[in-house]
Amino acid sequence: MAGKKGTIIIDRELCKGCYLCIEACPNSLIGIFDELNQLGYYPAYYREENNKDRECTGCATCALVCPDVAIEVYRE
Amino acid sequence: MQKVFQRPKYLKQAVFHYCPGCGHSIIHRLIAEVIEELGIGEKTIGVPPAGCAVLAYDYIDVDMGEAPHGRGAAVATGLKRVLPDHIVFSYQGDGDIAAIGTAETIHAANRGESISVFFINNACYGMTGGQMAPTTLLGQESTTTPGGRNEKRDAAPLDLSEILAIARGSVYIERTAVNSPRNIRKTKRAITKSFKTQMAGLGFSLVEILSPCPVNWKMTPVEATKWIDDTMVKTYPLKVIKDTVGKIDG
Amino acid sequence: MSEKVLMRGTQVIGEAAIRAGCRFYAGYPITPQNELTECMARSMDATPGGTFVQAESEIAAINMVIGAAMAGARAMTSSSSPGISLKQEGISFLAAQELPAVIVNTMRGGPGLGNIAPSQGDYFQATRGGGHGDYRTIVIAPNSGQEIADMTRTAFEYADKYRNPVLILADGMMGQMMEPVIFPEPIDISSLPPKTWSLRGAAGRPSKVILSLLLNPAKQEELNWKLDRKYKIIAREIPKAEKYMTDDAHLAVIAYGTAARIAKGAVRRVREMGLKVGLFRPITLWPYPSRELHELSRHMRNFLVFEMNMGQMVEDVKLSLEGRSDVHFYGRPGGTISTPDEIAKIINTLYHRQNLEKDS
Amino acid sequence: MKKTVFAGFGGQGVLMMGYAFAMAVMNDGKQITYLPAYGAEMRGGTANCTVAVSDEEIFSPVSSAPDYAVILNNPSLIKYESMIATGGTLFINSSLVTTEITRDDISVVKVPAGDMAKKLRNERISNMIMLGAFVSRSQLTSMESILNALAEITKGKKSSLMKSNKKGLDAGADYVLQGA
Repeated sequence: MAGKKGTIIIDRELCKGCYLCIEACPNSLIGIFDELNQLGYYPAYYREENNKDRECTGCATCALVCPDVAIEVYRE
Repeated sequence: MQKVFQRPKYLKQAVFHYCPGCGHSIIHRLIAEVIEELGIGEKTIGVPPAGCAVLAYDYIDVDMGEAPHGRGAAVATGLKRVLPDHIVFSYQGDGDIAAIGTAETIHAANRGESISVFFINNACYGMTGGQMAPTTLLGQESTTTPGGRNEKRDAAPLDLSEILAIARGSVYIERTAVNSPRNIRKTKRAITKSFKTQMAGLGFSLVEILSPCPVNWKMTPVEATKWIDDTMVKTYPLKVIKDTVGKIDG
Repeated sequence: MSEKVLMRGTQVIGEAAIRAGCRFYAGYPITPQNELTECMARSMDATPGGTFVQAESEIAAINMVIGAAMAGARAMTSSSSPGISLKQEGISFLAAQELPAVIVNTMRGGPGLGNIAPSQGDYFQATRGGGHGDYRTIVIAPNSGQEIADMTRTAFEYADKYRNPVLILADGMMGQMMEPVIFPEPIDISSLPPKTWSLRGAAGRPSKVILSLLLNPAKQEELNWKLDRKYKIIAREIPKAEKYMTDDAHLAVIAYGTAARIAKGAVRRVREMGLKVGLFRPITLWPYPSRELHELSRHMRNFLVFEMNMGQMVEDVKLSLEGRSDVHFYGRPGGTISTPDEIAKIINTLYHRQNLEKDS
Repeated sequence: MKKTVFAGFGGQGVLMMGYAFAMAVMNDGKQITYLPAYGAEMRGGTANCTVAVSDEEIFSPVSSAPDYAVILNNPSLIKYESMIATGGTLFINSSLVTTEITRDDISVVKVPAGDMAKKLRNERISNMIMLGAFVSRSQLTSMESILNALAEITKGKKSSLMKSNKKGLDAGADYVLQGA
């Protein structure tokens, strides 16, 4: 997938903080946000600003494992 | 950039009531995706169970008719017999299908009812608070097996899918899981095959899906997915249990 | 097809059901109603679009009926007392989900497995809902082959009109007895109004759900109020009873089904003896024909309830009469069938004990 | 109102006799009820049915005092003899029913139907012989109606069946006419 670029959008209000996406992301691009969402969870977030070396390929594995359909995936 | 993954068309815009890391909503999503991909959304009727997934109709956006606890296969039989050109599926938990509804399920399979049954196995009664289910593993703790399930006291787990494979009317039975990307993809293929089997009118099909229940297992969601791989599959190996359908097109 | 035929009660129900547009039947063997299941097996095979399923249990049968009703079919199941107990879960669901269906109970004797003789022991179960929750089923109690033929059609019409389960309450005698019957013409099911609420796939409309779980108490209350309003309408619209020689009577026997036939024979006998006695026969047991019975109490102060049980309908009679008249009871349980002579003797004794001959 | 009980053991064609009679009477334009006794067992045991005939509405299909009883075995005789109404008529297949009849307030028609059937080389028609005797004596319906009813019931079956049925009916009727 070299060269392919992608991105994800995590809906923080849908996230229940199971962090299966964090486990699934091959490039460790998802982190835990430090503010509670309206459901009372610390939601996952896309570490966009920190991915200079390891870029999102839009592989969608995070979305695949997300039980709450909180992640949308975009790819070039 | 193109959107390559989004909420499928047949999943309603609603926040799931399920606990964090629960497998139900993954399975709901997979069913919705397959319904969309097969273009059967306007002729599919689902039968939700009693249990955690009792509110499945709040999420999966097709016609749904609620069955009494365990009776999903019987209600689905009535629907399918009246509407033979429609696609009918029942969605049942392990207590629903393998305890109270065993008779209805075995006989629907034996009659070869052309329905798809999705059997969600989380090795406990989730909604009622984590009591022993017929599928609870030996040694597994639950609120009614405080010292772990003991074969003498509590019987051994029931291998319902293997039992159903003996039934003459069942044509396709596979056990999958939704604890990893790979297994989720496999589960989706199995759901697809089950619907296609029904569309071809070949008989009864069932997909048993091992599904994490982190809260009742007293684990984190990540631990729960690992527990399926490390422990649960030893009792319930992931495999095609019966397949007289073979490759199916469409 | 207005030909007179000689047919067993259970088979009359089957034939009448098919003619009423019933296209789905699921059942499980139990005496004394097996001929109905067998008749449906043959008839459904011979009826285009008809489905017969011999279910693995009474529970499965009623749940198949739930599915068929959801799909919009006119659906029926049948059983006898112990089997009807098993169906109660499903009947409660039918009521909650407002699904039309016809359930036939060919009552047999006694609690438990009991015996297969005619009885009326399931009156409470039939008229009080029977299963869990705050609901009612419409209960029809025919007392002749012809009435079975006519009322079976009515049962399907009520079920569809009110979207409610309808119970045909027969007994072993009604089920086994053969009488000449003239069937109504078969209906054209394509002429029935479309069931817009049924589940036929969400084509060209939003998806919908038929459910009974309402976790929100306010929603549950709303449904229960809605059901209650419906039951009040039913209670106003369909109560039905037969009155026989009640105009000048000082005493009326109240009985339904098989008991009413025996009671009618008894009334005829005591009339020959000069006693002014009539018969009031409820044809719908729920809703109970309370108003018509109440009317009778304007000129009658004595009623004798006769049942093939130890006094279940007598409660509805007392509720209907609201203390305006004396209510007496005679009954025999367990599948025993009284004779008209026996009832005539009871009437005679009561008539003279109450000094009713002096009223004339 | 006339009530008739037909009784014997299973397999003797008791229910068929009652059914054919009921159908004949119905086609005559009368009111009828036919009530079979049904048991939990499917084979063996006694079989009986009650047919009520009337010009008016029939109330109880059950009879505690039948006007006629057609009895094909000893146990049924013991059960029904005492029930028959005073002045009623008891028909027995005397080839099988050997118990002595004690009542003198009823008429008794003894028909050796078993022996007659044997002579006619068809032991299965003894019920038809009894039916013929019953119809001929009771006059509750005509032989023609019975034949029509039987033809309707056996419709689609071998025509030889109807022939042997007629033979039996005639034999029973003749036997009664000759003053049994």
